[in-house]
Amino acid sequence: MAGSTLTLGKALNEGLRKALEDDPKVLIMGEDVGRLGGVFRVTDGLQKDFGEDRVIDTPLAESGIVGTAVGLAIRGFRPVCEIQFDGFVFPAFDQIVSQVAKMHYRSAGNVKLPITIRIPFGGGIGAVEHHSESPESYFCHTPGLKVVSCSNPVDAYWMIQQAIASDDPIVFFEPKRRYWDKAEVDPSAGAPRSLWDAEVVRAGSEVTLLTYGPSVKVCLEAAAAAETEGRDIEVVDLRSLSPIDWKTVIASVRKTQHAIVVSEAPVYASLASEIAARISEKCFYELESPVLRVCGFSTPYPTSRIEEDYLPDLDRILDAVDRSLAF
Amino acid sequence: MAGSTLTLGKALNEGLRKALEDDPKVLIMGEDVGRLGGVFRVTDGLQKDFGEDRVIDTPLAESGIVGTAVGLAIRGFRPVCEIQFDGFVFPAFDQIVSQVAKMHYRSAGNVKLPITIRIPFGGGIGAVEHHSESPESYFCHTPGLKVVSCSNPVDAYWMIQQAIASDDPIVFFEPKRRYWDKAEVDPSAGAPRSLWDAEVVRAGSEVTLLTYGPSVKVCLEAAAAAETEGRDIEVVDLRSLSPIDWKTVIASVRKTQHAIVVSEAPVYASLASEIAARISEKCFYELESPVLRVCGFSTPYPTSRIEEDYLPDLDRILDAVDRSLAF
Amino acid sequence: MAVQSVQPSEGPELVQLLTPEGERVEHPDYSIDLTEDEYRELYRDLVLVRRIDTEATALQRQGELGLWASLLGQEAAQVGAGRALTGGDFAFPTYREHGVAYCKGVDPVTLLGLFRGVNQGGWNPHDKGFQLYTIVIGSQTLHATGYAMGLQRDGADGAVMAFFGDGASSQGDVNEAFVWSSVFQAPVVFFCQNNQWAISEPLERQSRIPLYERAKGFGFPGVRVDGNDVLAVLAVSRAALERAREGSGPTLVEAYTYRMGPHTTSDDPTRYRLAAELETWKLKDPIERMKAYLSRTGMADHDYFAEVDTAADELAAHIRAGCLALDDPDPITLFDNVYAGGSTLLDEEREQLAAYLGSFEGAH
Amino acid sequence: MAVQSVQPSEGPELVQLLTPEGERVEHPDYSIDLTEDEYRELYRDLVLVRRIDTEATALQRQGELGLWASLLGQEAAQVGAGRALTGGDFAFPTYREHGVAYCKGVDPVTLLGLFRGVNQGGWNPHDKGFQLYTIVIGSQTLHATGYAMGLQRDGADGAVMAFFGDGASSQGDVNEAFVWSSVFQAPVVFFCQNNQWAISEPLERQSRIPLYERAKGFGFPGVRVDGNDVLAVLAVSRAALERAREGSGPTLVEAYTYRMGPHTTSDDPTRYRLAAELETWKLKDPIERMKAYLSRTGMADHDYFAEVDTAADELAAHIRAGCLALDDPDPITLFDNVYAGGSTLLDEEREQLAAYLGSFEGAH
Ligand SMILES: Cc1ncc(C[n+]2csc(CCOP(=O)(O)OP(=O)(O)O)c2C)c(N)n1
Ligand SMILES: Cc1ncc(C[n+]2csc(CCOP(=O)(O)OP(=O)(O)O)c2C)c(N)n1
Ligand SMILES: [Mg+2]
Ligand SMILES: [Mg+2]
Repeated sequence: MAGSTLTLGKALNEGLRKALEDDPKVLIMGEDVGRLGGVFRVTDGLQKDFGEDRVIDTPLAESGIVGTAVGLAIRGFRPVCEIQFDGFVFPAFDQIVSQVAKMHYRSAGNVKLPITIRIPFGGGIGAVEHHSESPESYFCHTPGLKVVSCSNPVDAYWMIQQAIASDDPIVFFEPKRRYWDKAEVDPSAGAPRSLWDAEVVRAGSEVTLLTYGPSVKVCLEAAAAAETEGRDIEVVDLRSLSPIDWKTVIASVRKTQHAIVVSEAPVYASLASEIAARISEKCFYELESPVLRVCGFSTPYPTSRIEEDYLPDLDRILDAVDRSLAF
Repeated sequence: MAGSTLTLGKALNEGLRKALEDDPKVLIMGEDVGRLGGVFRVTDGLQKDFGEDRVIDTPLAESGIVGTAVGLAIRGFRPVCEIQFDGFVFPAFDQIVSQVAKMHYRSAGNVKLPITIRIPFGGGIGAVEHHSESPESYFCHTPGLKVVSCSNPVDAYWMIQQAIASDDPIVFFEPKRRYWDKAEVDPSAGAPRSLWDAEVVRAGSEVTLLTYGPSVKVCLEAAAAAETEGRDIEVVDLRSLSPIDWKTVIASVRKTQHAIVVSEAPVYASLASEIAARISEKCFYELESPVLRVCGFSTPYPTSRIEEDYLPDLDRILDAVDRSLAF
Repeated sequence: MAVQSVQPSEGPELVQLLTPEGERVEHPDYSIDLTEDEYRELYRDLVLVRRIDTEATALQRQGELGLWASLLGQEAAQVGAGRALTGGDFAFPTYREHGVAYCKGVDPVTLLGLFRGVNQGGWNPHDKGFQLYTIVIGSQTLHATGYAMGLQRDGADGAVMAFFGDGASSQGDVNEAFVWSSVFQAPVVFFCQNNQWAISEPLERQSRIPLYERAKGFGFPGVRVDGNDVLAVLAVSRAALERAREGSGPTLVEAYTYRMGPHTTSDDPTRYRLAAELETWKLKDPIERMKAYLSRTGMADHDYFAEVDTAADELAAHIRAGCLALDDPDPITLFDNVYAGGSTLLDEEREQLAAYLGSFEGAH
Repeated sequence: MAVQSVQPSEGPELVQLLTPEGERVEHPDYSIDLTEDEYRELYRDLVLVRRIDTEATALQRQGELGLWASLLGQEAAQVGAGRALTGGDFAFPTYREHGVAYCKGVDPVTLLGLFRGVNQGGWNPHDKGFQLYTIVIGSQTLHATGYAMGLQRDGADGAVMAFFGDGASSQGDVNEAFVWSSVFQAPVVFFCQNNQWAISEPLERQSRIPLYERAKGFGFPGVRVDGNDVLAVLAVSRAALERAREGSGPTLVEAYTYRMGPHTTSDDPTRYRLAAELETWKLKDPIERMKAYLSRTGMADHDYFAEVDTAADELAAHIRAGCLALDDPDPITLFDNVYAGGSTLLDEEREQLAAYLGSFEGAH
């Protein structure tokens, strides 16, 4: 089968379809995932083709979605749970943190929970409260979970299948404002890399931008803009947020000796803090300037008319690049 | 009134009693806080003296405890919620993160939620699963919350009153394995410092240990042990975890040029990461070695028979001191 | 006025005082007796509330609002409940309670701030007895219960009304609110607008039995009322609030109604529901039946209806003008009101952003 | 055996087949007819289960366990439910279901690992049809519901039993499990042991009405059974499981019983409840009544009872020996099984700890 141009949302849809086809134990469950095909249409057409028993419109209760997924997984299924928006994952937080994350450990490996929890995340779509959050740090801080995020259609297509195939529970963050971004996806090519590998999406020599999800595009744009000023910036798409592919990260920073972490999440006690802390520790002698963080501020996500000032954008990144290099 | 020797638990009890006496709007609510006086007896005798309407034995539902506290606070009360153990705060996580933390922002300051959420936290008491966790990083990462932790009876007595008096919601972490530690508490002396100030609990010149809650004692013991080997260690009790008193922290690190963060919480994407990241950034030229973190591992809290190997102890801290100074 | 003895058009458990055709019917447990002025006022409320909704929908289509959650079809449920509330009562809405907001005296313009994205609710809940909109499904039912427990402790006379939808009935929080209110006999009325849909999911995804029966499992009464009959909703809500104020504890009111529009302006209901269903419900329009009743009884004539329409036009103009005047906030305000007592961390971040924004000044 | 027609000693809604005095009574909806062997076996189960409990309590007092949650008084509820389960069924326990574990063939020694602190449950749930103990109140009811939905999807014949307490009935998760199981007609039986207390809180803190009535609000049947009557519990559980297997959906069984001991060995119930209450319940002891029944009907004599006591002694000895043989895990195993697929982060941490621990070797 030759490649075709897909949006990120459609690539996820195709990836889910493939997973449903390949393994009869794969289930999709969530609010409005069936008839409607999800509020972002990521599950469009799947209930029609795979039936109501495999693509399940659930009651409006997130703890119920994840809690019953645990039971289904114990029974041998591979549930893919959709949380409709980032801000609505918290009613399920207890089940995720105390059950999903701990069951394999608790059972000394006897009980596997191959559950994928899909969460459209991040801002920039002009939405109301609770629809633009970046809660990934909560999950990264939770041992027993693995956390990944795709940034483009090709990764979306492959990573969702890899996540579903994993025997560990995975929180899968989808950059909602990139759902409509397009790229060529070739299903016959095979997965380009492991789910756990970071990718150097742009090679450069002067400074490393470490990022993931929706901010990858912003960082690439910043790097392109900087190029016109003669700056050579490397961009690393982390892809896996827990665990992080430190080898790739450290290699890049050792090379450029300047690092900036870019993420929409509130900066304080976040995944970005971890990245900055670890690089500072591992590259103590190589770093020529402190690791900077261009992240969301320590406020709740603001109203949409000022979200552009909250989100890390091209200018704030370039400003940080200047500060890093001028240090 | 002269001072008396109190355990940390009793100091909290006295602090709560004072708060109940001083302000008729203060309420205590939680599971078993009334007749039983709490599983750790922190609320012992309070229902008897202040009645069932002010010291409320609630249904067994943490979301309900915090959710109704929100309503009570809107009505003008100052609820103090007890979460029985650290691992049981997660059913209330949604109410805490999406309601408690955001209401003041959402309402442009019109609605204040002076809620105190007390959580006995940390390990070392030989307990079963969910009874030994250190979830403070989740709350530190949540804008709109303030997070504090006491480490000794004097702070326990004053900080709980200061927290209740604050117009902001505060998550108040109590080091459960220190409930039985004793010290002289003098209610007539007045609060020794602001709730938001860190305290240098031991002055030293060679390396700074940054810590809070149950680990303060461990760090002091480590410092004492190191002294016998001629090492001069400074210990900072952070007290307020969000926000952190960076002035005190940075001043100490600028002086010693070596910093180690000690915390029981899993290290990855934690408050300790934030501290390490920020010190690395702010003291880039002063630091003589990387900021080290002696924390919980990235596993679920283990069974009690090996918890001593999981928890940062004297030896692991001294080992880090050696590594820091030998770098 | 003559009250005719006609059988209600729905199942016997449905409290109805006005048929879809505008005929008054009797109910053994609930009755209402208003002045002519009051009947007319209810009609006026319904029309104005619908106009708020159509104007906001239009503003959204024109790009002035980012989103709008229409209450089309639910006017009677909201006006009936809203008009049952008295001064000491406090309401906890979802994101769709524009009609209740109107009854509570919230200027419709301030409702738009959230949907325009300039604020998260422009009114002071304490002034209006009307909490800010709550978007996380079900959370507000616990807040309402807590507020009601506060009323008890204050020895105050009021009661609380918690609004939520059929979908919300599945959330843990809502059921915990049922537990708490029952255990503490809190003066709260749970007002569930069963508009048959939770986005694309029909009621069967939430419950196999009528929702008002949920209350039975928690030990307090539940009643199903015709949500498109403003008189019945008013009567049932008043009774439930009175019961709460008397100290007899919570009541669950299920207002049986229909979401005539999309879930929000982002939604496309043709993907999941049949047009025929909509047609059936059109025949039960809450405004038409009140209009028929007023005409039939001679309580209002063409002039009165025209006068109401004029008032609606004026309200629409007020909303439009007010909406366009809602300016974007200053970016630096994004740090305001995170805390009542401030924070050194935010002070630092505010300074950084101010310096950064300042660096662009004069640059262009 | 003659079944005498005696009125049950509790309210009419309480299903009882054996009075506290050991007399058989009839119930219009539930009956049981076992072989003499089976009656004797049930008695034996009750005695052995109690002995597991007393031995574990003793081990805790002697410092061999960190904690123990006693089931004293709840033996009949657990054996009745446990013996109703068949091969294809799966049980989701709390932390107190030692009797169900026993019925499901879990070696009591492996139960102790968690309480000793050497593991978090030493059995393989898949082998036993018995999930690990769940400590966070209520969570397992959703797991049970999901597992039941899995049985449906597999077209399997089994059913699921979810155990929880009176206190748990207040948790959102439990009520969500009621919603889900009803909506999907999942083959699950909710088995609530109402032992009257949630640590120090009496039932009134959770509900104003009998707990079995909760089910009504969710559209499925609820039944209250005498939880100290093993025959009634067995009959009611079998009927509910059968109903589930037939595809008729969930049932809530409230086993009305009493926690005769402290909440756990850490608890001091004298702080919150009266000794008199305990005395009343002693008269309803689940073992005594079964013993009286067996004696009265001549199904068992002194020799049989003595033989059972001997078996109990042997079991106790086995438990004690097994407990003492439960060694502390190797510290480095704290990294094992966090993930099925491993993690580079943990690999690094494991190496660090190994090196650190290694640095002490030979040091002493
Ligand atoms: C906790 C949570 N989950 C999901 C959503 C997304 N969501 C918004 S409205 C809605 C449906 C609500 O249905 P219902 O309670 O019947 O109210 P209605 O919209 O019909 O008024 C959903 C799923 C949300 N706001 N909160
Ligand atoms: C979510 C949660 N909150 C609090 C606790 C602490 N806790 C353990 S047992 C218990 C009481 C449980 O009562 P009930 O459900 O009646 O069961 P029982 O112990 O009586 O068998 C409480 C509050 C917990 N384990 N989980
Ligand atoms: Mg609805
Ligand atoms: Mg109980």
